[in-house]
Amino acid sequence: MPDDVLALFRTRLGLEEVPPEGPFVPPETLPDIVAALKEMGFLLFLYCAATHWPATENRPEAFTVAYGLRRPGPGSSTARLRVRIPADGSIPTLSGLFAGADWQEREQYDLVGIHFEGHPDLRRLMLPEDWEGHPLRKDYAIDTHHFPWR
Amino acid sequence: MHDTWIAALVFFAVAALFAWGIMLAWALLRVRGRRADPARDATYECGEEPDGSAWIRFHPRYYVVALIFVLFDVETIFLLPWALNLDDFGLVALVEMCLFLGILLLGWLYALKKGALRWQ
Amino acid sequence: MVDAHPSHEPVAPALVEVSGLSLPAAITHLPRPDPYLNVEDYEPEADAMALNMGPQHPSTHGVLRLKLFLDGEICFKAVPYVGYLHRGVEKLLENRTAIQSVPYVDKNDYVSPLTGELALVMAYEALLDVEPPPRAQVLRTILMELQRIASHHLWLGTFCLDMGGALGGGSSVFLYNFRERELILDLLEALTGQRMHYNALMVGGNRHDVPPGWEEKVLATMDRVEDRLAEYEAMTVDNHIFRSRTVGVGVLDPLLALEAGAGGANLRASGVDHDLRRDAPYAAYGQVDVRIPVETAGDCYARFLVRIAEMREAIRIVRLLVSGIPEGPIGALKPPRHVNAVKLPPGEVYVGIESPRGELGTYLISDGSPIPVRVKIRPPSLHAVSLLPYLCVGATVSDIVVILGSLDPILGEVDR
Amino acid sequence: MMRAWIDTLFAFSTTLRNVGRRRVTEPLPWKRLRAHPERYRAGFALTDDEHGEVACIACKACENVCPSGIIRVEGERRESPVTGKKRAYPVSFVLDMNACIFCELCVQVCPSDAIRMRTAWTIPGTSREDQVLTLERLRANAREGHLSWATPGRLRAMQDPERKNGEGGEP
Amino acid sequence: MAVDETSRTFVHPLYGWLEKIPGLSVGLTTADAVLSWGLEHSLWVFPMATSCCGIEFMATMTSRFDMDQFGTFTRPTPRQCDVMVVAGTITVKMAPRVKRLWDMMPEPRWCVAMGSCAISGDFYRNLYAVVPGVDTFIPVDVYVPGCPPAPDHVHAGMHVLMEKIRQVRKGTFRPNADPAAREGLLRPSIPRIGDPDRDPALSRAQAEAAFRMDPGCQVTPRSEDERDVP
Amino acid sequence: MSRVLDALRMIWEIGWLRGLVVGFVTLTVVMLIAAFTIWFERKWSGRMQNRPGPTERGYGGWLQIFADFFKLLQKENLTPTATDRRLFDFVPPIVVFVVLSSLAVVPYVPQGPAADASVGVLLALAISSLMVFPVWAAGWSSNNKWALLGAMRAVAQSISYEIPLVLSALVPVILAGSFRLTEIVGAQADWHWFAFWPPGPGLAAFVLFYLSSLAEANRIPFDIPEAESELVAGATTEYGGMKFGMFYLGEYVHTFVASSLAALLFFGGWEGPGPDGLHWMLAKALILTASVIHVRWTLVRYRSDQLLRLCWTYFVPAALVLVFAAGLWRILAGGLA
Repeated sequence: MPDDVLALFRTRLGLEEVPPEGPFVPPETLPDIVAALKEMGFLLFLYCAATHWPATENRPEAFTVAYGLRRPGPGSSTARLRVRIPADGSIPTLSGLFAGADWQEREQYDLVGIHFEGHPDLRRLMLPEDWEGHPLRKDYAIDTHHFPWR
Repeated sequence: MHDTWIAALVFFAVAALFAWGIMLAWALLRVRGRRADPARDATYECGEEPDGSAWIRFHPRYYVVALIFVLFDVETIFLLPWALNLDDFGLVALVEMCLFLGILLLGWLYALKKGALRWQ
Repeated sequence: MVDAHPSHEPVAPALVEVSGLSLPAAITHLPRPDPYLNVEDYEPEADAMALNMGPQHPSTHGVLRLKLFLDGEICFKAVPYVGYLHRGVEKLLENRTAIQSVPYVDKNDYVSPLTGELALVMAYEALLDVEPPPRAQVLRTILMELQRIASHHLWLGTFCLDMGGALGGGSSVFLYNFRERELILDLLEALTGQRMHYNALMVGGNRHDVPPGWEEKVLATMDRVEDRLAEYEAMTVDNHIFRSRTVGVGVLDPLLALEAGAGGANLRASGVDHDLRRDAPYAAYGQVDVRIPVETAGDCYARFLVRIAEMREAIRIVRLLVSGIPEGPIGALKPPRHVNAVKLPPGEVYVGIESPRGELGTYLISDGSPIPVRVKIRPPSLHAVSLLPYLCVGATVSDIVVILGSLDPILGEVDR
Repeated sequence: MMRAWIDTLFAFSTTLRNVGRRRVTEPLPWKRLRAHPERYRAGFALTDDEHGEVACIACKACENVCPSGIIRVEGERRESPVTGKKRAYPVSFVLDMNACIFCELCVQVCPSDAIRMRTAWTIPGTSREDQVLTLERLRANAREGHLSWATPGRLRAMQDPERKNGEGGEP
Repeated sequence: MAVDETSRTFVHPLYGWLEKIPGLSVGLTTADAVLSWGLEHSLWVFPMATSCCGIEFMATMTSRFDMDQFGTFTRPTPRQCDVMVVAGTITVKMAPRVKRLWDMMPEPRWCVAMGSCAISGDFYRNLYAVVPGVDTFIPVDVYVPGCPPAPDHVHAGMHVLMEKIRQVRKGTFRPNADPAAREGLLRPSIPRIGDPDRDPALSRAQAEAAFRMDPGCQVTPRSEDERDVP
Repeated sequence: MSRVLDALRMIWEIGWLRGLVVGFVTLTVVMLIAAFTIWFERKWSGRMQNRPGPTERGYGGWLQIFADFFKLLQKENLTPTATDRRLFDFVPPIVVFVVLSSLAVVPYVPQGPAADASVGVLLALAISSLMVFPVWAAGWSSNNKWALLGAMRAVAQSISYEIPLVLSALVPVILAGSFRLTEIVGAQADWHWFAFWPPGPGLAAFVLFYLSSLAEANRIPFDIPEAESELVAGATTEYGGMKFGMFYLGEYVHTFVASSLAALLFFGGWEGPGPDGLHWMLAKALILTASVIHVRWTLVRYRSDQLLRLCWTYFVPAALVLVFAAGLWRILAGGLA
């Protein structure tokens, strides 16, 4: 990650060291930080990837959502950050800032079941509207049956 | 003279025979498939269930075309006898028709300027 | 009749500065239609018609479903529905080891499978911190560019097919393009043994080395392809009908394109000078000076011009590299003899490469077991399709077909 | 306007030129098969070893690696009638081509140079049973020939990081 | 509802009473041969192309592998087609659409499953979203294996289909019933058409699902209480 | 021999017999020509695209079209529930009936057509422009949105191009001074083909007539009503079996009729080097049909509003100017003579 982004993370989050895969950002400050990044030229929305972490003996069930942005043009660089939320938490949407976040968030809502606060059109993207469950969660069986088609 | 029109009518009858003859052959030879089957007889819309009927009030853009067509069709009707008798009438008829069409074209120009054929 | 669009003239357009990027002023900050428009709020002049285009339609490029709300023939709202090809690749990759997962990503972007492979393989390599040997890097670059040419061939063919019908001139362009695409597929078939799903890469290098005499065949094919490119141009570039169908149609605001995450030619046709091959080089792209074609009109015609220019550029890169493939091995790791041959360290990586459709990325989380915890593929086509609600508003059904074609989405990649 | 129409006429230059070109069509497959490259992957065979026995040692490497999970091998250890040494043999080897993706990973991992791909294709059939390759059919395929260039050994030699010469790849 | 997917008719009603007229049998045989010949050699394809195989199916129509040689070309609407070529993965979301389009085709009609995904679901067959082969909901006449099958394989598949049509018309068609091969088949998660285990209720449910499809046209976001919050 | 000729002459003179015999002969031949045209289109498009086209059924695939015909004869009858049943089933034979009927006044031999009407040109154009009604009825009765869009476009396009079509056909009428097709051809004797003489209006009128008849017959670049890539199959989307076969046949017969008219009006019909007669007429009509096919497989198509704009802004005024130029020529040439 480039220096200006590291500086931003350090000042805004009060971090000493920023890991290369991006710092953890509190959900409520996420829109501000992303808006600041957008001001700095990170205009290209890359990805929004949610991961389900099932409960183990050391930690409760949780989700992480990772975001990536890119500064286009020669010498292009990426800015990456992550958000950690509890199993029943939600996360503010970025669809107002980035049109591309709209579908990516719908996809994560569909497949992982993250609730994006304030999303204007949070429907299932990939699966039929009447589908039950979120397939990319670790507790979702890979060969779940769906009458009458499989 | 009558013969011509009788021949034409008989010709039309033969044409009808060809058209409905093929349909008759099809009616006799075609495979009888499933019985009345709502799935088979559903309306095709790219594999989706249609949302609403296709019998709707359509946008008037196309009707503008129809109106201009009527205008010009009438003009064409006037042109036909004129064209046939051009030899007899001579240059005067040409100039007169020029004037008539000139007025018509003014209307055409107005319609174009108004964007009657521009959709967006 | 539409005459030549002013911005296609060779005059430098006015630029506007946005967050450190200079974008063409004429198309930046265009008014954006509301993608969430409530149909009841819109008052059409006649009855509105809700028309399903797809999932089975000759020109939705697969199983995209576009629900169009039409006022006459003009669309006032378009809702894309995707997921008809959702094959759960991410779920499957989270249950497969590194060796097994390459065939899965082949089938995502089935028009350019090799780029999908490279994006995944590079993510694993970044996680393992493995550098493929130079021969593999150069070979990969050649393969990527060959794949790009083949992909653009298919795109140009289907694009014209959308405009000219299955029985018509579009079909001729389509068949001419496929004729040359077959030549490239023959090269890849000789190298890997398959026409489409090659499984040609593996973590740490390539699976196949070049067969004898392959380089000469590549050069001969490149000559042929470049020669025939002029023929497609004769049928399209100056063709009045082609121009009236594409010029000024589907103008894409560069800011919208960036924010929506579009990439590749869609971005560069709107005046954004961005290409990962030059800006963040991977494989052997650092060794060649990649020239990036950029257009500033942002319409379907500009996207067409950019792709044609990219084909020429790819031919140039292939010619440059194929004559000097370095000697040496093609793999950095021992060839796998077991399903768990690649041991993954814990970590989290994101790798993006420039596929023919834009930035194709792979985001990978591993916790140290042989199979990854999360694999997220960042598909450029998804973002291209998500532009449709913006671009289709105000277009006729005929235009929508052209706009969709010009964005070049691959539904396998959208749905995964 | 005139200029545009004249430019449009250039489209005919391409189609007219192509009228005179030689056609590129391959013969229909039931008349003559298209020439395939030697690495072409279209079918499977189980080869014999140098003693004329089936080379497969039922190690299940292919069964484990197959992303599609179509290979099922069952083996047993017994004495070889030729060499007299004890080794493993496949009792049944079923490969259901209905779900094969021709990814060549089974060949990639095979330790005993047993499984190979064929350049001769799998013939379409009217039922799924036509596409199941049993041990007998796989061995018959090997005897029939049309084997692809890539043996497990050759593949791995080609991919070996220790390999010195860059030529590689020749059969 | 098209419940009985296995019924394939070639009944010409005219034949019944034409055969009663003496001396017509020779003419009838000739006419039947001509009609069979027409049926066999004019296969218009409805390309149910969804994914990778769709691209290879496109290639079958191109100059190098010209399908028009034996009179096959594609028509975009199911009403005008004889053969549905299912090329590509069929997902749970897509399956009712495919079934619906298949039901719309006029008899006589055939189905060709092109590629592993259409035959058996390929390596996605155990996945939640993918149907394990189209023959779990529409009857398949010819299976063309491959991933994707090369265009010449598809041509061979069409050739096999022609052969099958001829044999079915003559009444000499015998499907492969090799017990050893049947044993080796991978079992899909639901029984295929023609399988004795198949429950007629399943076919009914599939037909019903295809006929009464959710139009899926709601555009406004769902209400707050309907959302499933994680 | 003379008895046969006498019989033929008798047939020729009795109106209804003439209609019957000429009708059967003409229509059979024209149907075969339509079949041949379909075959030729598939072969020629193959030639243009470096592929063989149909080869397997019959020598060079010439039996392919008959296989298609027999296949269509056996397809099941489908009438979707949502349609207007009666209209939907009634329309397809009308298409073939209409295009075949227009041949009643189109002469292929110097002796004239079945009915050598004094307003032959008008009648031929009028009957073939009736085509728009079955297409519209097909689209509307289908109750299918694609079909509706196709029908809407077809009507708008057909009526728009009607004007330049009739006006450009007026040019030879003015030059010949008659609406009778045999007399128009007679006026082109001695190589005074209207396409080349008088230089200018004749050729331009031919170009207009040709393009307009492309639009009338829904051929690329004007084939928007049945644009497969946009409107699935346009007005015929819901039609299958022989009902579709009728549209298919009608389309090709229409192309041939339009080409025949162009040959008669602008290229001197059966006039040619050596003996005049049917062979020259057929050759000219078939060459024009072939050119239609070549154009079809070379160009992409316009958008419907561009198409209408093209007609109303360029074709109609151009046609009017041509009519006046022809009138001027006629008067001046008449005055000079």
